[in-house]
Amino acid sequence: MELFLQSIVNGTIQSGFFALAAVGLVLIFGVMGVVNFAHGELVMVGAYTVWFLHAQHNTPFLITIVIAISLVTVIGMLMEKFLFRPMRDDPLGGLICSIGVLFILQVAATLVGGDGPSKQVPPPFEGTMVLFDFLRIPYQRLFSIAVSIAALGLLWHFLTHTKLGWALRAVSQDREAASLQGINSNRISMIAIAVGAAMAGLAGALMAPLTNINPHMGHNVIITAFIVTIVGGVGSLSGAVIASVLYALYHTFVTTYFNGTVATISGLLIMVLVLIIRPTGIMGHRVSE
Amino acid sequence: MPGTVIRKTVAIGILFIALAILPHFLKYHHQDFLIFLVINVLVVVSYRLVTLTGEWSLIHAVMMGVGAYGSALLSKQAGLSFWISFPLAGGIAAIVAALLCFPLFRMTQFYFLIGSFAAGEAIRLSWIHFIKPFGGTSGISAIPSPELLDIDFLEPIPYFYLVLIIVTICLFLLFRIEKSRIGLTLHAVHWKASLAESIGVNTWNYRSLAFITGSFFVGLAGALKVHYIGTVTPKQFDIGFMVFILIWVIVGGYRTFYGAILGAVVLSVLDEMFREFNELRPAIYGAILIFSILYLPAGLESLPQRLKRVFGRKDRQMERT
Amino acid sequence: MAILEVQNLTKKFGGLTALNDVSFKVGEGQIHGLIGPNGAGKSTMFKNIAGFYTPTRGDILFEGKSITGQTPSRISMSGIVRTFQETTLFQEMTVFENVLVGTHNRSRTNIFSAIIGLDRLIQQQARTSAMQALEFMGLEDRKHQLASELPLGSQRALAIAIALVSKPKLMLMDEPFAGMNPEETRGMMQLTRKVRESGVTIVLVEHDMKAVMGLCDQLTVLNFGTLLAGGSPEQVRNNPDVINAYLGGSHQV
Amino acid sequence: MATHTQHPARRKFLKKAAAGTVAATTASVFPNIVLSANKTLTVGMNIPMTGDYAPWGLPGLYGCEIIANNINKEGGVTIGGETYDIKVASYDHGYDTEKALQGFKKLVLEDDASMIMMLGGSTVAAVLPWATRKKVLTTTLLPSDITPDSNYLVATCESHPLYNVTGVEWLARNFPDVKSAAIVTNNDAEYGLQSAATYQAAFEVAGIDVIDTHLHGFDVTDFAPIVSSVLAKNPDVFCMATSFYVTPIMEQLYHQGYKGKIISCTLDYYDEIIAKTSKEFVNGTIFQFPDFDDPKLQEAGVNFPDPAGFDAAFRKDHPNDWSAVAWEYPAILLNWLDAAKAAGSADSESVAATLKANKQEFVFGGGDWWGSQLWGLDNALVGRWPIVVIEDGKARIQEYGDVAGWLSNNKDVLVKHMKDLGLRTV
Repeated sequence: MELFLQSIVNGTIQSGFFALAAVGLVLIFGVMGVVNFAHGELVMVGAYTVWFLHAQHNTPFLITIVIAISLVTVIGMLMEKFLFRPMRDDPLGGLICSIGVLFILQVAATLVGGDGPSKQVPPPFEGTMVLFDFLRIPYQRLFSIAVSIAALGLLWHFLTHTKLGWALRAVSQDREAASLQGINSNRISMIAIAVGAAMAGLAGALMAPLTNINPHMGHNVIITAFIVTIVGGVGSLSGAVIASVLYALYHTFVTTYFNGTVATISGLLIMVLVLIIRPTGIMGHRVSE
Repeated sequence: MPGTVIRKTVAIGILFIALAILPHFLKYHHQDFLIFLVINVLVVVSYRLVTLTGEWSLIHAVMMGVGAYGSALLSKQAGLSFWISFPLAGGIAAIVAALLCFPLFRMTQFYFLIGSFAAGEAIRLSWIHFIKPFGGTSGISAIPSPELLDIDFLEPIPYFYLVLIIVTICLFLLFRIEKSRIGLTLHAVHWKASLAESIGVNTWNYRSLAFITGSFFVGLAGALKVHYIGTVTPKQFDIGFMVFILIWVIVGGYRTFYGAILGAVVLSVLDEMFREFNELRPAIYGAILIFSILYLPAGLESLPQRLKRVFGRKDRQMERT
Repeated sequence: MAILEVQNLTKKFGGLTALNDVSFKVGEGQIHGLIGPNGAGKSTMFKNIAGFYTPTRGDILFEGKSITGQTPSRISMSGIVRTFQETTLFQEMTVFENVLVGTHNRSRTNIFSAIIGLDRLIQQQARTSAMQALEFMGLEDRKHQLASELPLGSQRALAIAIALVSKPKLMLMDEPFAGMNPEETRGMMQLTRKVRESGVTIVLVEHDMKAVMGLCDQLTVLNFGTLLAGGSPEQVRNNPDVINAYLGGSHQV
Repeated sequence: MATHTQHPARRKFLKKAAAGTVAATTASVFPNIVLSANKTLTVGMNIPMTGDYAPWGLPGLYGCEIIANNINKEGGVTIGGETYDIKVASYDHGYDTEKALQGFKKLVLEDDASMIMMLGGSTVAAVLPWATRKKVLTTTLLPSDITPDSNYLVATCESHPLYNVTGVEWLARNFPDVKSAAIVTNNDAEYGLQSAATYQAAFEVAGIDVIDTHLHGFDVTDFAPIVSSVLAKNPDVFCMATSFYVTPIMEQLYHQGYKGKIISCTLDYYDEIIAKTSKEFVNGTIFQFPDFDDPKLQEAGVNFPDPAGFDAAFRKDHPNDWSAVAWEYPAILLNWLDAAKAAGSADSESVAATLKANKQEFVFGGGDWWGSQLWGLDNALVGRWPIVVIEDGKARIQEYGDVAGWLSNNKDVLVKHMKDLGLRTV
């Protein structure tokens, strides 16, 4: 029974990272209609920033999180300005540009961190909270899930209660209709990628003390983000968050009770199944032809 | 206009002869590079057929792996000779593709892209998971090379000619398909599926036909590769390789038949030239990608027309003066 | 004898009833008009017949056989072809290739014979019938142009040529006169008569009353998804229900 | 095996970027080898220098460059009456089988390397047919690459994972109350599974019951679920069989309150693990890779010139890049040089013959050829192997275990477990 409850805790904590990464991907795809293959690398840059500033140069952890978020946001905005904007009407071209950025960011990481084994960041919050003398939640993980929920809450508020948020959602529903109502799509795209990149930077920063940091950690992030985006329904942020929690719990339980590879294979097959039954995902709407 | 037809066949003839004598001038290990390049040309052209109907699939690399594993298992476990396991490898890839048609073709556009990726990754992970018979991450090794008379197919030059002949035949078949009535209908499905449907084209059948045929040819390419290296592993067909196929086709240009070939050849040669930069090589490759997409949106294939237009204008000016 | 018969056709989208128990017949060799104010259910009826929608209730008989719920490609096999409201063409293909695709049903081939060239004879016939269709529609000199480069009138003619080349028995025309000036309308009316004289029955969905009254042998009037009236143009013009349904609308009769 | 994560005085990335541009301009393949008037003897390294496997290739190149420089500074090496300087030619195949084949041929035919050092696994399988035909002496870290007819393929240093048996034997001897064990590792056939089978055999021989073997893929980002499920069976000893994820697993063990024994094949960056957990938690962990400044390593019986000096030289140039392979490729290079000196020529056939004929000195002492029972040829060199335990936050060699002895008594148990996991055996 303890294992069951512990797995629920493990799964919820993991869903925090999945949600932050997936929400960023959905926002960028929903608003700009381009698949950002370099999204995993944005998360990696967030993690490397925390490793380089905090682990190597002792900058306080909270400040490095802010720096990580702003650095990744700047990278995202540069990508929008120089790559995605010229490729506005050619999503495939945008996809290839993002792959180009993927290679460049990975090499930048090897230059910064060298080619040795994966990097580690000692967790700033020591110790573990023990509930009912068997449920163990390390404080660092508690911090990460708390910040994830707070960030998602902030995003939800921004999207539902601010003018900019409305514009973002309008563009993600129907880009042509939105531009008819005079919404300047370039400015909106810049905001969308800024918010999406910030989320990715935050996910990386929160993951840094909890996982192996290496130039290729982005690969797993992008696969999970794709699965969650699809199952949740493209263009639907709430779908992505719900799917993140479901997939994280599912993957945790199957890994605990069976084996990791079985978890991933079955996760992928479930995704294909969802696409067969509802080709637009649980919450999604049909992407306009 | 037989003029252009003759000029085209002569050009292809010269190219073929040049390609046939090229390995003798290359340094030894570049002969291997040439073999894998010619095999990759078959991979990109078969991918072109799959994407003719406008659907971008991310399963093509895994289909190559299905052919590779098929041929490896047939030749090792069942003891079949290369000349039997090689065509069967294409058949196995085609059958797997046929089985996947139902789930995959209910999806379109972005969902098909990611759905095909998921199905492919599930197949690839099962190679890792089931040690028997796939051998897990170290895969299958000591795959026998082809036997014919007493030609030593372990040497690069004889194997190069084997690959060149087989790939040329496959390219001819693929060219015939695209220029045939089937190709015309696939283009029609791409440009306006609803109109094609209304005049009797069953778009589902034609998308499946393109997918199955493309998978057949890439399965052959997979078999060709592993019977030279002698070992097949899941890593050879991962998303990394699939990304390269995507890059070659898109940067090369997907409006003409030779666009993808141009992309594969030019980008692979560039990648090999930057070998000394070691860890910096992927970054240079990334920069080339971005540069070619931003400043050559219609792909490398548009270069000849663009150059003709530039030179053409000069000729016309000369005529006028 | 009726070539096409719609029996008690009903079509619901969730709660909305787009068509409610509509029946009518179309005589062979006729031009049959399907008219009614906006939102009357004309294009829904059209899409049900062409197979793009599946009726909720009721039956559609073509030459006495039921084609209800068949896929568009199967329906076209039995000889029914449609044109689209917004000009729908294979934009990046040449005019000739556009029409050649139209010969699909008559020149089916499989991949092996396509490669070996066993189908050379059928393809040759397909090319000649494509050329004939182009000459019929007066487009033969634009053969190598891309469809996207044609003016509006020629694009509409090409759309009809694509439908015509598969030698259908029944052609469903979806507002072919929309957006045309009087001079183009006259040309299109003439073309439509030529198509009918070549032995093709036509069902015409159209708002342009002058074209409808000038062309159609029989009319079916829909209003809010129900059958309002049927009969010859004169009968329909003097029918009181039609008058106030239209007077209520903005069209001159 | 540890790296002291002191903060590198020089900006790491500036130096790296500068080195990159220097490589770009001079485009020479061996930027920092000291050459003198002597003739040159080239050794090839066909290894991954980019990608996920770079940590098991690049550090080895740096190590061999240090050894080659030391030899060249002392006037080179005399083989068959001739004095040579050592030149290390490298090719980055990024663990891609196509590139491995290309790189191997380039090193042999264009850089005329007399022998090729490789990491092992599928990249070795890709070059084996050609290498055997052309009689090129090739070395690997994985004896499982050996096949019945791979006469020119030898594993002269790390006979992975055979040495793991010594740790289990030491554990059983010193902690008799340990009765149950759980094994966690990655599901790759080359490293993880070979090591899992070896540990299962060693535990069986030591009378310890293996209650769980958990294999995971390379896509795991969070190890909490795996560790929770294993700890639910509360094993006495938690075994990480060559897992690439030792640090995150150790962190989970600490957070989930595991109090039992821990044994692992490697413990890279153990001071970072201590930073993430605590010194008390990591103390007592048993593993197999010594620090090269360990006093017991400087004693006689170890065939590696001045280990502490090598360790200091390596850390000066590459503070962040030390891993297990950093000293293993150099040990293989030194072993090959001794064989070449004894054979009087660097030609593969004579060196291979000498290797098999003369008694070999294994890097930690002893030295017997083994492997026919498992892979069909006695081409794996086994000998003494240190059992290392963390004492007061430092890796300390406890004693040297006898791998050859264990193998001669228990090889059938090992073959059985290899077969159970579906691994290739003769």
